[in-house]
This record gives sequence, C-alpha cells and structure tokens, in this order.
Amino acid sequence: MSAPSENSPSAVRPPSSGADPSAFPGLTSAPGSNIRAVNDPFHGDLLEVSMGPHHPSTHGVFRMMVTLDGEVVVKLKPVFGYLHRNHEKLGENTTYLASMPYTDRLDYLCSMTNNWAYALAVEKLAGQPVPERAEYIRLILAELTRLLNHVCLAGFLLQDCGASGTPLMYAFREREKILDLFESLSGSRMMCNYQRFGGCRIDPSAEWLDRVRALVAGFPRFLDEFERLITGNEIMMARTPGVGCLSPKLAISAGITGPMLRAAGVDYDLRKVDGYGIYPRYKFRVPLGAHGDTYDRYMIRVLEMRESLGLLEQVMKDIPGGPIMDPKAKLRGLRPKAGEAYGRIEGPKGEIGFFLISDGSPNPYRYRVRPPSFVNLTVLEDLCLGHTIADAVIILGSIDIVLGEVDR
Amino acid sequence: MSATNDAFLETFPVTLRDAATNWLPAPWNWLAQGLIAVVAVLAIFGSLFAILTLVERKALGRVQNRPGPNRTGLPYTARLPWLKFTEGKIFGLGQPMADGIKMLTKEDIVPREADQVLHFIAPVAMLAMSLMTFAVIPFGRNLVPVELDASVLYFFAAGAATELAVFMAGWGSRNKFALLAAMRALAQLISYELPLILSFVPVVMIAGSLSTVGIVAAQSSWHWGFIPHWYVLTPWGFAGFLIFMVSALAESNRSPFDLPEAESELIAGHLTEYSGFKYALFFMAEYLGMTALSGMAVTLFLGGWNAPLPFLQFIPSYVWFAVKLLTLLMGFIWIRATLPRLRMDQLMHLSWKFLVPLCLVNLANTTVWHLTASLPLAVRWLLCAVIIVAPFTLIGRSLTKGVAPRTYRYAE
Amino acid sequence: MNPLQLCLILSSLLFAVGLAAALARTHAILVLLGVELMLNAANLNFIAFWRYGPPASPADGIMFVVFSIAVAAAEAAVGLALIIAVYRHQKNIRLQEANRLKG
Amino acid sequence: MLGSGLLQGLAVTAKNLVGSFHDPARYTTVEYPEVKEQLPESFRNFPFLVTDNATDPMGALRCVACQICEKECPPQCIYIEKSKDKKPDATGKPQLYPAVFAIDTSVCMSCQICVEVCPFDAIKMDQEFEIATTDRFSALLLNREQLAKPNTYFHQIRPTEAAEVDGRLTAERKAAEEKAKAAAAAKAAAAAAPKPAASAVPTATPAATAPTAPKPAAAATPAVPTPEKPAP
Amino acid sequence: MQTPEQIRDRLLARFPGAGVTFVANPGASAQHSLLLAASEARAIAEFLRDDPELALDTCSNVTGVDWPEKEIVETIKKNVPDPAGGPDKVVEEKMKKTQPGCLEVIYHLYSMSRKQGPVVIRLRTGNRTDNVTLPSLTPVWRACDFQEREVYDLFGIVFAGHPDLRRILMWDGFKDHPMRKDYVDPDDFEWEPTPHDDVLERAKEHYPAAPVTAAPTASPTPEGKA
Amino acid sequence: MIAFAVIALLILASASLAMCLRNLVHSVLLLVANWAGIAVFYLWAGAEFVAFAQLLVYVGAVSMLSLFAVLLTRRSFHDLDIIPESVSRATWALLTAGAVAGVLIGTILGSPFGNVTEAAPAVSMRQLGEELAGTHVAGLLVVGIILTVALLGGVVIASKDKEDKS
Repeated sequence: MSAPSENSPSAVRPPSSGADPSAFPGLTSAPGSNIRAVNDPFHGDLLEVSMGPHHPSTHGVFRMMVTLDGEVVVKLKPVFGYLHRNHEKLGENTTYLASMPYTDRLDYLCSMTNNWAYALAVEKLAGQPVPERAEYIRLILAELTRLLNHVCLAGFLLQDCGASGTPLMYAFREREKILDLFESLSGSRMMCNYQRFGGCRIDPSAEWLDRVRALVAGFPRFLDEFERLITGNEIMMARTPGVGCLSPKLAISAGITGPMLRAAGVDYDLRKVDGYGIYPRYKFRVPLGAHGDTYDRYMIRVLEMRESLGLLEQVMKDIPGGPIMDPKAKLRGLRPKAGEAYGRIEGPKGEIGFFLISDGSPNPYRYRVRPPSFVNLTVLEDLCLGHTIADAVIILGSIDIVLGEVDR
Repeated sequence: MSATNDAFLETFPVTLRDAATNWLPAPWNWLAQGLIAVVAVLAIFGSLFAILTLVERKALGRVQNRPGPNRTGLPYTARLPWLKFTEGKIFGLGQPMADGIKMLTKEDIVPREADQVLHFIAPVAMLAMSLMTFAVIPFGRNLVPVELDASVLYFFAAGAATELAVFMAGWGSRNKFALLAAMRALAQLISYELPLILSFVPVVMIAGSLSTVGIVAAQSSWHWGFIPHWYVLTPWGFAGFLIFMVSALAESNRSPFDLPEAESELIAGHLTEYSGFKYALFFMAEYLGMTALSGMAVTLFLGGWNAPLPFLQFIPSYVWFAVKLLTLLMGFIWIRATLPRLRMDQLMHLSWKFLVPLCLVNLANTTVWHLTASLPLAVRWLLCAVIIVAPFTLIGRSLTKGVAPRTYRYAE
Repeated sequence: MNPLQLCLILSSLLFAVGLAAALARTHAILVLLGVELMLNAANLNFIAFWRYGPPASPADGIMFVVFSIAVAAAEAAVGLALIIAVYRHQKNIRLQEANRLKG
Repeated sequence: MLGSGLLQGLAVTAKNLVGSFHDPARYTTVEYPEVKEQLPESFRNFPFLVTDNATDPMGALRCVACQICEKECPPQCIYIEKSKDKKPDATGKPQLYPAVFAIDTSVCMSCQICVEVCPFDAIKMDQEFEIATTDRFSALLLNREQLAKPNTYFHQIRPTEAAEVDGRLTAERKAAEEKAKAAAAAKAAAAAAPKPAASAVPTATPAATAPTAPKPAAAATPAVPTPEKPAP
Repeated sequence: MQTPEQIRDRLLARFPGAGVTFVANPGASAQHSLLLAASEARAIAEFLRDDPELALDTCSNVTGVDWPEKEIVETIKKNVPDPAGGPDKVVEEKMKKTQPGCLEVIYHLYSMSRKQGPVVIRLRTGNRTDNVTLPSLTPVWRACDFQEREVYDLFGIVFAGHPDLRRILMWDGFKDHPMRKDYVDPDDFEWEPTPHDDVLERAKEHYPAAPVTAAPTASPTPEGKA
Repeated sequence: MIAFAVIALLILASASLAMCLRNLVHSVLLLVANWAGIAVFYLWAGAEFVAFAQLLVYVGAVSMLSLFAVLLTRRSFHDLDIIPESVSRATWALLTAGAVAGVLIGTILGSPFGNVTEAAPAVSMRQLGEELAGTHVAGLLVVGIILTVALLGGVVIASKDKEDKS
C-alpha cells in the first residue's frame, strides 16, 4: 500500500461532494496511485459502505460514508451531527456562569481544559484578573487533563488496531487515578465544572497536592510499561508508520492544531505561542514529528505526556498560597461591557477557543466554541484516501475526536 | 515402553468402552464403539469449549486488571457445605451455562435479503467440519477415534472446509461488512493453508508416516534418557512448530489474524447478521477449530500423549495430552490478550513473503538433519539452527525495514 | 452388470453433465467448472479400473489420479486467472464477447 | 530481530496476569455492590435541602424561596413557588418558605451552581447515588419532602464543609442577634412613650396568620402540579 | 505584529478603493477587527495569507453572527421657530429608525509560521433574507471548510465558491437555520410529564384531551420562518 | 451397492443441479458438494490418499479460487444471476452431451469386463511414497514444475497491467 505522497493543499483538494460531479472531474487529482477514479463509467465494483453511526470504532455516533475499491478507500465523507444539541444557542440563552457546566460536556474527556478556555475567554471579555494560586492550579489541572486525554487516546488507538482491550484497560487504570484526583477536588470525575471567571471554585488541600505529586512520580513507570507493550511492537510498527501522512502545508492551511499538527512537524504550541497562564515561567519542550503519520501522532502524544510530567514536577515545587478567587470577581450577574473576545488555550486535542460577543446583558450575545476535533476532522478524507478500510479506522482514531465536541 | 502401559488408569477408557460394547455381535460392536467415541469427543470437547470461553474471559480479565466474569453461579451450589464460601457464585462457573441459555433463547434473525439457504447452512457446516477434524487426533495411547493411514491429510482436508463456511456466512448475509469478511476469509485461507501444510511436511518426512498415531509413536523415546524426542526440540521442528502455530492462529481466525471478524473495522464480519443459536454455533466452531489445531500441533510437534520424562509415565497418557493441549490454548488466549491486529495486505505478505519461504528453507533444513544423522547431536543441532535462524533474521529484517523506532526532535 | 461397469457409467454420465455445461453455458467460470467436472469424471475411471480392473502395479491408478489432480489444480488456477484478466478488459466474462486477442 | 517487540509485549501482559493476583497496584477493580469505594468529601450528585431541625424536617428548611437558584440553574430543573405566608426560621425570624420546591433529577446535571449561588446555605449537594427507579417520569421529580434532609446528615456526609457552614451561620446569627439586641436597646432607649395603637399590631399578627396556618400541611400534598397527566 | 489600523492602511494601499473598514472593539480584550467588502474579500484574504510580513497562513475560527433588524430611538432636538415671533422653542422629537439587519462572518486569522495573530476580519451580508451570499474563503484556508459549512447550516449564509456546501450538523432535510436570533423551535414535541410550565402548556396543545398513550400528532413541523 | 448408489446419486445430482442454477455462488458451492462426493467415492473404492488429496485440492483450493473469481468478476449482489442461455444453444449442448453419453454407455455395456478382483489392492502409504519418489519421480518433478509455472502464470495474468488506467 503506497501512501498518498503529498496531501494537496486547499486549492486542489479532491472534491468530496456528490452535489455537482461536473464541477469536479473525478478523483483523478487525488493523491495515491491506487485510487481508481470514482467517475469511472464502470462504477459497479466499488463498494459503498456506511461505517457508523453505530459502528464499534467510530468513537461515538460518527459516520463515514466510505467508497471502497476492494479494501481501498477511494472516497470518504464524514457525516456527523447526531449529537448536535446547539450548544452555542444554549450558551446564548443562559448567563455566562450557566454555560460553564455545559462546557464540561463538549469534550467530555477534558472538562478541565474546556473550563479553562471558557473562563479565559470571559476573563478577556470582562478584563478580569486571576490570582496567582488559581493560575497554578489551572496549569496543574490542564496538564493532568492532557495526561488523561493522551493516555485514553493511546488506548483507544490500540483498540482500533484490534488489540482486544488490553492497552485500553491499562490506559484506563491510569486515567482512573487522575479522575479520582478530579473527583476529590471538584466533586465529579468528568463533569468537573471547576473553573470560575477570576479563579477556581475550590481550594485544593495540601493532601490533594501530595496526591498529585505521587501520581506524577508514579506515572513514568506506567508509561514505560505501556511503551514496552506497544511502541516496539512489530504489528504496531507495521500498521501505523506511513499511514495517513499529513503534510505540514496542508496541516497549516486546514487549521489543524494540537498533537496532530506537531506530528506533521509544525512547531506551534499555544502554551508557547500565546503564553497564557503561567506557562512562560516554566521550561518544557514541544516534541515534533517528521512524517505526520499515525505513528507520529501516537508517539507525539506519548512524548507530550512525558513533557507534561516534567512540567508538573516543576510546577508542583512552587505553588504559592493566597486566594483562589479574585475578590472582585462576580459569581452571579456578570455583565461584561459590550465588546468581543476570542480566548483560546492549547487543549489536549488542539486549540480550543471560545469567541464571545457581549452586548452588556447578562447573557452573551454570541457564544461560539472553536472545537479542535471538529476542525481536525477536515482532513480526514485527505488522510484516508488510498489506504485500506482498516487504516481509515486507525487514522480516525489517531485524529482523536470526541463527538460531544464535534457535534456540539 | 515401560510397564506403565498396562496401568489401570492408562487403559481405563478403553476398558470401559470394551466392557460396554463387547457383548454385541461383530458389526454392531464396531458401530457402538464408534458411537461411543463420537459421544465422548462431543461431550469432552463440548464442555471444554464451555470452560474455555470462561477461562478466556477470565484470563483476558486478569491480564487487563479486572476479575472477569465471577458472578454467575450455579443453582443450589450455595447449599453445598464445601462450596459455601463461594456464596453460590463458584467463581462464575455458571457463566457458560447462562451464555448458552441466552444464546438459545435469543431471536434468530435472518435478514430479508439474505440468501436463506446459505445463511442457514453456514454455521452448521462450520461446526460439522471443525468437529470432523477431531476424528484423527490421538488423545492418548489407544485413544484415537479413527485410525487412518493418511490421517494428517484427512485433518487438513476437513479443516480447509471451515473457511468455506465462513464464506457462505459472509456471502449469504447480504451485508457489505459480511461480504468484505467473506473476501478476507477466502484470501486468508488461500494464504495460510500453504504454510500450514508445508510446516508439517518435515514431520512427515522424519517420522516416515502420515498417520497421527505413527507420528506420536516416532516421538516416544528419549535422548540419553531425559531429553524427549519431540520434534519441537529440534531446530527444524521448532521452526515448523512456530510456523504451524502462526498459521493455526490465522486458520482459526484468532487475534492477531482475526480479520474476517475484525470488530473495529467490520463490526463482526461474517457474524454481523447472525444471532441466537446460529451465532452460538459459529462461536463453538471457532473454539473447537482452535482446540483441534492445538491438538494437531501437540501431536505433530509436542510428542502427542508422551510424557516429557520417563519417570513421569505413571501419569496416564491422555492427561499429558490434555496438559499440552491446554498449554497451547492458554498461549492462544495470551496472544489474543496482547497483540493488535494485522492489516489484510500485511497478513498476505506475512504468509507469502515470510512463512512460505521459511517453510521451504525448513524443508531443506530437515533434509540436512536427516542426512547428517551420523554427526554428533550437538553439531547437528547447531548446524540446523544456523540454517533456519539465518534466513529468519534476513527475511525478518527485510520485512521490518524502514520501520525502526524513530527519534523525535523537540522545540524549546 | 458388474461394479466396474457401474462405475464407468457413473463417470460417463458425469462427463456428459460437464460437457453439456461447457457447451451450453456462456459464463466463463461455469464453462471452466464444466471442464473440471469432465476431468473429475476421467479420474473416476482411473480409480474404477484400479479397483476393479485387471491387476497391474498396485499403485498405478492412484498415481494417475494424483498427477491428474495436480494438473487440474494448475489448470484451474490459470483458467481463473485468465477469467479475471478477461474481466479486466471487457468488464464482463461472457465468452462470446471475448473474441479479441488484444485488449 | 523480528518478534522481539512481540515478546516484550507478551512479557508485559504476562506480568500483569501474574500481578493481578498479588499486586494491588495492578488489580484495581473494586467489586462494587460488596465493596464500596470511600467517596471523597467533595463528591456531589444531586442537590438536597438542608433543614435545621432534625425532628421535623419540613419545619425548618433554610430555604427562603428567594428563587436565585431557580434562575441560575443552567438546565432549569428547579421549580420554586413562594409561600404566601411566613414562618419563623431556625433563628425565629419570620421568613418566606418554598410552598413548592421540586428538582427534576432527570434534567439536573449536578453542576453545583445552585449551591454556589445560594446565599442561605440552604441547598447542598447530596452524595447518594444509588437512586435508580423504575419510573422515568414522576419518580425522578423530587419534591420538597424528598429533598429535605437534616443538617446532621449534611454533617455526616461532608463534615468539613458542614462545620464551616455552621460556624459561619452561628457567627452570622450571633451578629444578627447582637445587632437586633442593639437595635432593640436603641429602640427601647428611643421609645419614650409607646403608643397605645402599637399594641394592636402583635395581637393582629396571629389573627392574620390564622387562616393560613393549615397551609403548610395542605401544601405538602399538591406540592407539585400533578405531573401524571396534562390537563385535558 | 502590525495593528489592525496598520493592516488596513496597507490593504488600502495595495487595493485602492477596496472596502476595508476598521471596527473597534470597545471591550476589555481590545481585539479590533477589519470589515471587508464582500467583493474584494477573496483577493484580500489571499494577500493576507501570502504577504511575507503577515503570513496569516491559518484560519483558526470562523463564526457567524446574526444581527437582526433593530429599532433605534433617536431623540433629536429641534429648534422650532415660534410663529409668534418669540425665541425658538426647543422641541424634542423622537425618531424611530430601523437599523437594517445583516449576517456577519468573523474569521480569526493567525500565522503559524511567524507565530502571531490574531487578525480578525469580518464580512457582512446585505440583509438577512435574500442577499446572504458571501465569498467563501475555503480556497484560501482549508480550515474554513467545515466551519463555513457550519455557518451555512446554522445561519444560512451562502458561501459562493465553497467546494462542498451542504448542511453539516443538522440533517439534510432541515429547513431553518437554528442559530438565527429569530429562530423558533419547530413545533414537534414529545410529551414528558415534567413540571415545566411551558411544556405543560404545549402538552395541552398537542394532546387535546387525549390519553397519555396516544401517539404524538407529529405534524410536519411548521418551521419558525419560511 | 447401496453406498455406491447413494454416492452416485449425490455426484450426479449435485453436478447437474450446479450446472443448471442461475446463481453462480450456489453453483460453485454445489460443485464443492460434488467434489466432496467424488472424494467419498474414492474412499468407498479404497483409495484413501486420493480421496484426501481430492478434498484438499478441490474443496480446499479450487473452490476457493473459483469463489474468488466469482467475487472479483461481479458488480453487485444481484449481478450473479446469469442471463439464461438461448434455447437452441442449450438444446444442441444437451443433444451433444446425450449422444456422447449414449456412445460411452453403449460401449461400456457392450464391452466384456471380466476378471473382477473383489478385494481392493492394498496400498500402504509407504508404498505410495516409494512409487512416487521412485518409479514416477520424473512425473513428480514435471508436475511440480507445471504447478510452479501455472502459479506464476496465474499471478502474471491476473495482476493488473501497469499501463491500465488508474
């Protein structure tokens, strides 16, 4: 299976629409040598398969309309919206505060970073400062969330490769430990609803911080074992390298963010670029891939976990005391001045941003979520063309989508 | 052969059978003996299947840090005094029974568009074929249901038909996923039948027999009184054993070669449109096929029912067979718990580019082994090991070329 | 009628079925399978003569069949490959249309 | 060498298989109905209403039906109707109380915002999670009686928070009492000549409340607009 | 990083007479933006992407905003000359003015290569009903692909030149655009006995004296607006 | 004799049915039954080795190849229903086949076959092997070469032409 050589950037993108075939003369411009033209008059031996929405490996209610030539994908159209609840409309119809628990439910694996991104956007909108201690706690929670998300992704990716649940269960074993921490801090494992505009909700105790230290100390041992199980594995090495290569050019044009972008070799990490929170104070490295294939996407996540651990170790050393909420921060009845703000942070899946327009009322006039996995899905078809259906599954797995966020 | 051959336990099954049938007149006597063999195989391997499903789930669970099924007990066991401590759960032993009842009482759904005949025949054919393979496996001394001259051939001839049943199921379901599974099953069978057959040819060459009984008998002595004469302990035999097991994994659709029913790609492959009893038949056939192939591997390479050491011969031969069989089955489960799945084209490459050439090399290797019979054992052993390990390394290196673990750069 | 004649009659009937199929059907695969049937009928004859015929070398009949089966397998492989090649060219495998030597 | 990675993987799983029998770090399963994990104190599920009087839970709800939580609840799952009369609260001060207080737990998303915005510490998050019912409609709609739980229960599930809340409340009350005392003293000092008309007020108050006195008892039953059936 | 004003000036120098307006953001974030005229938007976008100094090679976020028609009450003081010849009387006259509504798309542009941003650009439609076509920026930034589809789906802005403009979150047969401010929920309704007052009200409409078990009268939903 | 009758019926019925069916997959699967029946005939006749070889080669390999060919040369699920042949063609084919069968059967019945050995000639596996590797070793080699060439030829023919439109 030869991989598609170079993803075409936007302008020469293969059409994915069935709407007007005359406008797009076939898939002949598509990358890859073994793709038969869809508009071949002899169309019959292509098999159109609807993968999903009830399919074991589409990570929720997601559907791929796949056209197969043998087992090779010649056309793939993502279909989603099954989980659409118009989150943005909900946000416009409630107060600023009341949207906070809804952000938990966007990417339900990473509620803490969603909370932070939303709080950051509102703080930008209202010009609300955040006390020092809260910034530390936010960073700790965000990095724990990154660990949690990446470890889950690695497990799910292996599940998609067909490893009957073992790596996933190991990943979940570690994830549980982080979730326990979240639970004892915020009261809920996944729907934390922890951040507030101008600080955090609950002050972590010293005992809780000790538990985080213990977790950070014990995590590398798990990662080593996990990598022994997976990274050198011949089957993994046969399945993932060269599969779903994403060129840096296309990645930048398509607004891909997060580990997927960095796997393509683009050095762009909002923690460095935007320098929000207290990230600029600490040293950490950003791992970069060279091929942009599924293996790189997996490995970048593993390496990012290690970097996060290093970062956490540094941060845990100097957490200041002090309040966790800005005393002037208003919990209820927040009415920011008219204006707009776009706040974004580096979520585990990529850039999660919130765009808010205020008209001075207690409800945002416009509440927009920029979900990373939604935008990252843009290139799914480009990545899958020319690969087999089995590869399409692991490419989807390596993009790391959560349908709660894609559909909103 | 030692005196233990006549021990009571050793001959017990045969004695029992003879006692039950000897009073019958001549042709009926033979028929009744056959019937008893069939019933015994069905009963033993049927219950082994049931326990195996439980063991597999429990082992998978333990590997994955969870207990596995441990709740479903059997009725009334809580009242037995010596089982009281299990509180009626007896470690989930009732799970297979509960599964069975569930399967039997489920609605049998046949898609309207399906090819009704094929959809019905497929599970039956699959189970029948995998049961037929048990006929020639020697479960113990004098315990082989049918003694044939060409029993190894028979085994593979019958086993080949199971993939045909997979095809029927996939085709007859009129489901695109099932159809893909059917194609995969055919391709997989064509690719893996060859290494499977080629891997045991050395055994036939050295043993000089196509009969399973003869092959076991050829392995029933010891070098210097303590190294068993099993073929797995020779270089060519070890290579053949590994190739055989890899092919057996593929033939019985087990992970990492479970492509026809790859759940992350094809939902359940050829089983997508099956439910209830028919699904249970497939399930049973898969496990029976796995058991039969393991039994054949034991027979061909692991010395069959022979004891590993001479002084252990007091343990009946069928116990040794069972121990070896269960060990191999646990190996199947272990592999399933660990490895991800291969892709279809890689599966074919593995067979055609790796296993088949190795098999051919192994054939030559066996000839060398045969011709150097006069040399000291250690020299022979080393020579043959080199002959098989060198191509293994070379081909393996070419297979894994360019996919070495990568190093990554960091941006500060 | 002795058993040999019965066997021979069976094989000639099988041969006739194969012949009829090869002549009547236009689907290339069916034609090929008809030819296979005729081959099988011939093999039946070998075994029949080996079993009931005048005694010769004890393994001769079997040898014939073994070789014939091997050749039949080769024939099937090549035939089916040809069919796939034909299909590539003309997108069906109706034999009447396979009348060009060059695609 | 081909296969070394596979062998490494097999070794890892074998280690886990063996470890699951003796190593608690590898065998993390808790067999739930028999063994229950200790809940962290901050664990939250659905809200409940705190009452100060353990013997008569409905007697002393801290809730004064200010309806802030109803407004702030993101999924709008709280329904409050103010009472028409006032009842003395724990400190004896007459307060409004909720004639209807219902939480639709099929809608509630346990976000704890009602707790945060409540100025009276009247609503807190419960830790009861084994609350499955067989009826997905009315059984999931908890009314005032089902929601009311005594302060002692709150102490039991969250000792730290409850102690802090109680401390704050007693301090507040004390301050209020002192203030009231000071006010009364000031009033007493200021009131040189009590007017005769003023005595009519205390007598009138019981008279005014008398007709509404049976209201709490009556309100208990039709607390919720009957949800079984829409009005034809 | 250049300020939006500087960018505007550069754009005006490069595209003389192009409709580039500076839109100030009075909020605390002070993320000011540039309003582009639809006709030149595509060319300007390509310039922004390819300009080596800006190198806005990625579009992070695409947002639609609905600005419905607004009534603005203006009070104007007028001097009315007294017919009697006295000093002018000051009369306050209230003028009701309707500010025309429009739909707006906001693009947040960043530069990954130069690590700078954001530059916010906005496009506005002529009105909210028939003149809702805007040029698609998907050919410039592939990132706009799904996001523009989403804006099309939820706001009803038609992007000319988008390669695959279909609904993305709502199903294909859906008629309305739910994120518009005047969107009315379709009147399909499944009865559930909750004490929401409005739900009960609607239950009365949908189940006129019918028993609970009756199937909902699923009418083809009359959408909020045509 | 009863066994023979059953086997003969199985062989003939499955063969003729397979050749008449419209559905190609059914035809191939019925032919599998036919080949299995022939294997049973060999078993009945005492040629164990040939029977298993027949099973292995036909049921295990040729049937798979045929099914593969069927699947590869079809366009949809419903594409397998073959258009019925013209009546004249079928008639002529049947007449020809009938004539051939008549001539053959007539000859068989007319020929005197005496000398029937009732006991099957006993051939042990070892004997077979020695025959194969001794007397017929040349044939064995030739067959091996034929098989290899056929395999390679099949791969070459069936593999896609390089200049095939992509």
